[in-house]
Amino acid sequence: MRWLFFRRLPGGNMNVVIKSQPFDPYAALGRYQSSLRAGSYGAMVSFVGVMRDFNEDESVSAMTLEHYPGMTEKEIERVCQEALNRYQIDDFLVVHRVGDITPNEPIVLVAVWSAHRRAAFDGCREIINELKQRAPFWKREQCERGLCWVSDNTQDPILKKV
Amino acid sequence: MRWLFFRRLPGGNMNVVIKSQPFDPYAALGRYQSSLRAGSYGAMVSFVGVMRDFNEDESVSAMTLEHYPGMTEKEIERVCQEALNRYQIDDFLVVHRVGDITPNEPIVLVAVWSAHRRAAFDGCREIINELKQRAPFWKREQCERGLCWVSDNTQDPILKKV
Amino acid sequence: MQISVKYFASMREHMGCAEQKIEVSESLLTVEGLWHGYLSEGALPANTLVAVNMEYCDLSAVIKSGDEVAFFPPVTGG
Amino acid sequence: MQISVKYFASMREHMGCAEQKIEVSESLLTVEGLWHGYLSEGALPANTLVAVNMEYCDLSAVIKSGDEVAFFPPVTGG
Repeated sequence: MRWLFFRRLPGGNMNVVIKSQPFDPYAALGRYQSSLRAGSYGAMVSFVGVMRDFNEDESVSAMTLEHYPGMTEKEIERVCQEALNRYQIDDFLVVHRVGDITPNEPIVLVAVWSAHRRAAFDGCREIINELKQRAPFWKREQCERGLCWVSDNTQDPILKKV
Repeated sequence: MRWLFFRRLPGGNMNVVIKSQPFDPYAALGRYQSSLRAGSYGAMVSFVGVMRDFNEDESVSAMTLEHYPGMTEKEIERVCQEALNRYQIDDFLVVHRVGDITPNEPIVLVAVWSAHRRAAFDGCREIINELKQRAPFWKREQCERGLCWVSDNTQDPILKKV
Repeated sequence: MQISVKYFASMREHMGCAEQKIEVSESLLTVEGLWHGYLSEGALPANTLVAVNMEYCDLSAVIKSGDEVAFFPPVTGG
Repeated sequence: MQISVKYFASMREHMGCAEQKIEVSESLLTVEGLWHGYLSEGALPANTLVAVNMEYCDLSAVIKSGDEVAFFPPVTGG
């Protein structure tokens, strides 16, 4: 846990949350932001990933997200800590769904608060990119051929998937 | 209005809103998203600019935002239409405050919905960058020296301002 | 022809008014001609932006009857 | 020494179980040695990822008593 010596996570708040039930990302954003010190940040950038009803030209009706409890939280915290060390980020929030998900439900929320919008954009984008490459989640979709694991997204995650 | 022939603005919704009263950007995001067709988009990226209580090392206690009614909306719509023509954007929302603003109040919300997160990030960032360069708003701050117009931000908007 | 002229922010303070209606006799008047012929004896302040009918344009733009011409400093929104 | 082994997603289906406790006698055992010596007669499926105590590592990592070793396919979250 070497990163703890570099820069402390902002105190007191739950920055990384794994949810097995549907969540409202905008309500979560509002609640979390109201816990931050007023007037200290000037920019917030958020990303919300939502389950679509189409994927690779096949209609997808439902999805299950499996994860590795414990490592998921640790790896997302490592990802966020790396972004905190690289960019001028004041605070962040990551919420990720697991379990059965239906179309139009949010899968992930990543939000970054900063004094400057460049750091907020760069930090938010890096956290979601790294999370997709590293956090131990696996999607299994109910598609026309039956249940199938979503394959590797390391080649071009942005083109292949949300 | 040449741009109307390229790609229609998403139908029916008020995409560009100028507010003279404080607004809750997360409530606005939730309301607007509930009007979108479910399952069609996979990514949402939003930027919220908040009034800080510091600027250029001087304490700022209040601010007034003047604008050019009519042109403001038109110029923001042009900015958004250019982003729609350049990126694969499904929908967008821009809310901007005018009038008297106190620290910690939101000044601007830009949100972009897309099938893909790359387009959502690029589109949102371009809209806020262009809006800051082009939309006719002027900030006047109550600072220690008295009332002063915030100067030109064309040199390096990201470093100088939120 | 009649031209509506608007000033915003520090430009409004510089001119001492927010809006003017100007009666113009010339037919091929540019924004620059409007400024020097009808609005001010001084130079246009550095970095002033111009919009005609709510669209940015430069000083060589030609004005038609009924146009709304606006002068304002660099913008600082967002 | 005792090692806890976990399998996730398609790897769990490939192995037919989610978790195993393995009693190991060697003292300088790598992840690769664990796989071939105790877990499977087949090759490790291509692109399999490995974590020891919830941190990514490669097949040459040395395992200590009490470690949790996990095998899983490429991740697809977000």
